[in-house]
Amino acid sequence: MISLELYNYWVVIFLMMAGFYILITSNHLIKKIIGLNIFQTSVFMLYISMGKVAGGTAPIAVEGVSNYSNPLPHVLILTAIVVGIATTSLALALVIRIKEAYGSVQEDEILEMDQIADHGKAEDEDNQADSSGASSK
Amino acid sequence: MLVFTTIAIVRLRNLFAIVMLSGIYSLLLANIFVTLDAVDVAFTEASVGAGISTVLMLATIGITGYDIKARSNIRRLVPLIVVSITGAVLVYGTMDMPAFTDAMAPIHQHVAPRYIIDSPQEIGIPNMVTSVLASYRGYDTMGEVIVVFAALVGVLSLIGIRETKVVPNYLEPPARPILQVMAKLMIPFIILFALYVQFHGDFGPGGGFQAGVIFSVAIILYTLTFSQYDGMRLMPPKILKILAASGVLIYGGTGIWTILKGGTFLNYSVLGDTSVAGQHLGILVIEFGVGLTVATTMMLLFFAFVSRGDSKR
Amino acid sequence: MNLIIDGLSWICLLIGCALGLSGAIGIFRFKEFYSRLHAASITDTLCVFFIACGLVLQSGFSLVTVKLVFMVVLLWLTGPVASHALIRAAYQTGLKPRLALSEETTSPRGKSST
Amino acid sequence: MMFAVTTLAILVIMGIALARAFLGPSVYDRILAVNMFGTKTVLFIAVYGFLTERPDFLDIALVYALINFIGVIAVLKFVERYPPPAASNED
Repeated sequence: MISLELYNYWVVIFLMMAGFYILITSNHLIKKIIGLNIFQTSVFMLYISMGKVAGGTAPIAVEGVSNYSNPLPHVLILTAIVVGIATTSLALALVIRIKEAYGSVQEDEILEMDQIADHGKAEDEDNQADSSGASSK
Repeated sequence: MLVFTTIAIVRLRNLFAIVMLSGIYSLLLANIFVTLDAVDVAFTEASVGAGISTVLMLATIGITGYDIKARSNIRRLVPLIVVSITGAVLVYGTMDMPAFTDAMAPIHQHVAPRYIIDSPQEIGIPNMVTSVLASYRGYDTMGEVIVVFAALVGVLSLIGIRETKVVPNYLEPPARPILQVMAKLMIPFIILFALYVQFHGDFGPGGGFQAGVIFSVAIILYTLTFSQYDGMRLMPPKILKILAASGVLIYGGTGIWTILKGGTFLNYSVLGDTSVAGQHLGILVIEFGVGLTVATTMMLLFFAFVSRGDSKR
Repeated sequence: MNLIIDGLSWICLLIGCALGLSGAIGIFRFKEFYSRLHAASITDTLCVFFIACGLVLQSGFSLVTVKLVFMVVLLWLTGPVASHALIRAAYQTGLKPRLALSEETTSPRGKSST
Repeated sequence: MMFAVTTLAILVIMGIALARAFLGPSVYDRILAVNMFGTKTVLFIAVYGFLTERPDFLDIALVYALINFIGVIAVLKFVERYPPPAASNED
């Protein structure tokens, strides 16, 4: 029933879950982004490992070889990697702005500040003015 | 190979925000891609994962600081349970999947044989990845290029580029003479190599995405070893912004060109005398557009992050 | 003829592997950063050279050979420079080598070498 | 056969370097391990190309040789500019 032929999926699932776990538990926003990256790469690996054919070689035509791996997943992942770095940089830019607005990149501290800003408006007037002033800069 | 990565990830959970390990992780990943025959993907992962993303991560960490305060450890167990259950369900789901390297898997049945068997004749270039990327799935690639461009616009509108007015004193002896001499030696070769990858992508692994990243890496090396002022004088961000947009325009313009020639959008067969020549020309132009956009985007991202870090200190 | 080439490339590859392994053991076992760097950077260059030699002997004369030669040249240029930059950064940010000599003799030495 | 042996040896070396990257007490140990790892990756790809009898893929190895250098330089620059607290002085 359980065959070892499926191990590539298990590795992918393990990576995916590790990334997911980092994403949930970690407190630091940059670490969350790294977790997201790991999640992303697990998807890359899923595609690439599905494209592999036993006995095939890289999909660049040469004389006398007829068994190639599937080029389609390669194309999808190739573009996905470049898009992935672009989106990662967007996330990092957001982190920088958060750091400038809140002075922190710890998730719980940011949530705390939000709480104060939302519920304690009367007594924390200056605090909110601070953060909104910083974010509109 | 796969086991190495999993170990790396298990340990990565324990070590906090160590970008070094994510660099190693991406090197490993690229190794795995090579062993799984995905040379083009390994190429991209090599240049993007180990080079650019490490640099950007470090720039951000430099701005936000290294310190990590651990959250109070009450909520460790629940996520672990959630993750384990999700993983178990996914593992159960794989029981019906085709076995690894099975040539009869559904993924290899529908369009893939057409790409493999027909593309060397139809497009006339041996690298199937390039032909699929630029010709058969040209719409997808155009979308990806636009996404990259949109991300660039997002980053620029979020943090922007602050041009430095600090002119380095050229009369002083340089701080790192050996590195600067090395960089002077290396940069021409890197740029030459980027051009080789750009225009040799039809025959070997390579193409616009990889070449763009490699080209921008040369400029990043220059900026790192000399100064930010020098880097920005060499590649002024204003011009880079225009070039990034024009890369996308080249791509879209090729589509319009094919329409004007009487074909459909991004059908290059009408561009040349024969359909193979047309495809060849179209792919070259498209790859050039992609390379231009990617290279300028990566440079602008780098400048944006680095100048942000400098202006704060 | 073929046998000789095979044998030579076997020898080259094995020497390369042995050097690489010794470097790896060095980087793992040594107690201090500078000795680790010493172990790693010195073995790396020769290891690259021998393995590339073994591969060149196998590939014959073709484009692959040229690429291999390029690879060796690049690694030889970049490897020592990277090690140099690494040592420099480590030294300047305050990671001092632990020498077997006494404190009095180490500190002027450290100053004179910068 | 000989390529298989070499590949295996390189894999072992990579594993040891990885261990140093995990353990490495200071930042520089990790950078050193990454550098070594990169060099060995270059060799691995070169040898693997011969192992699978498609040695045309040395381009990737070349890219690694370049990128690895630049990565190390970038890391060092950032470490110099923003020295990590309390990570540099223990060995």
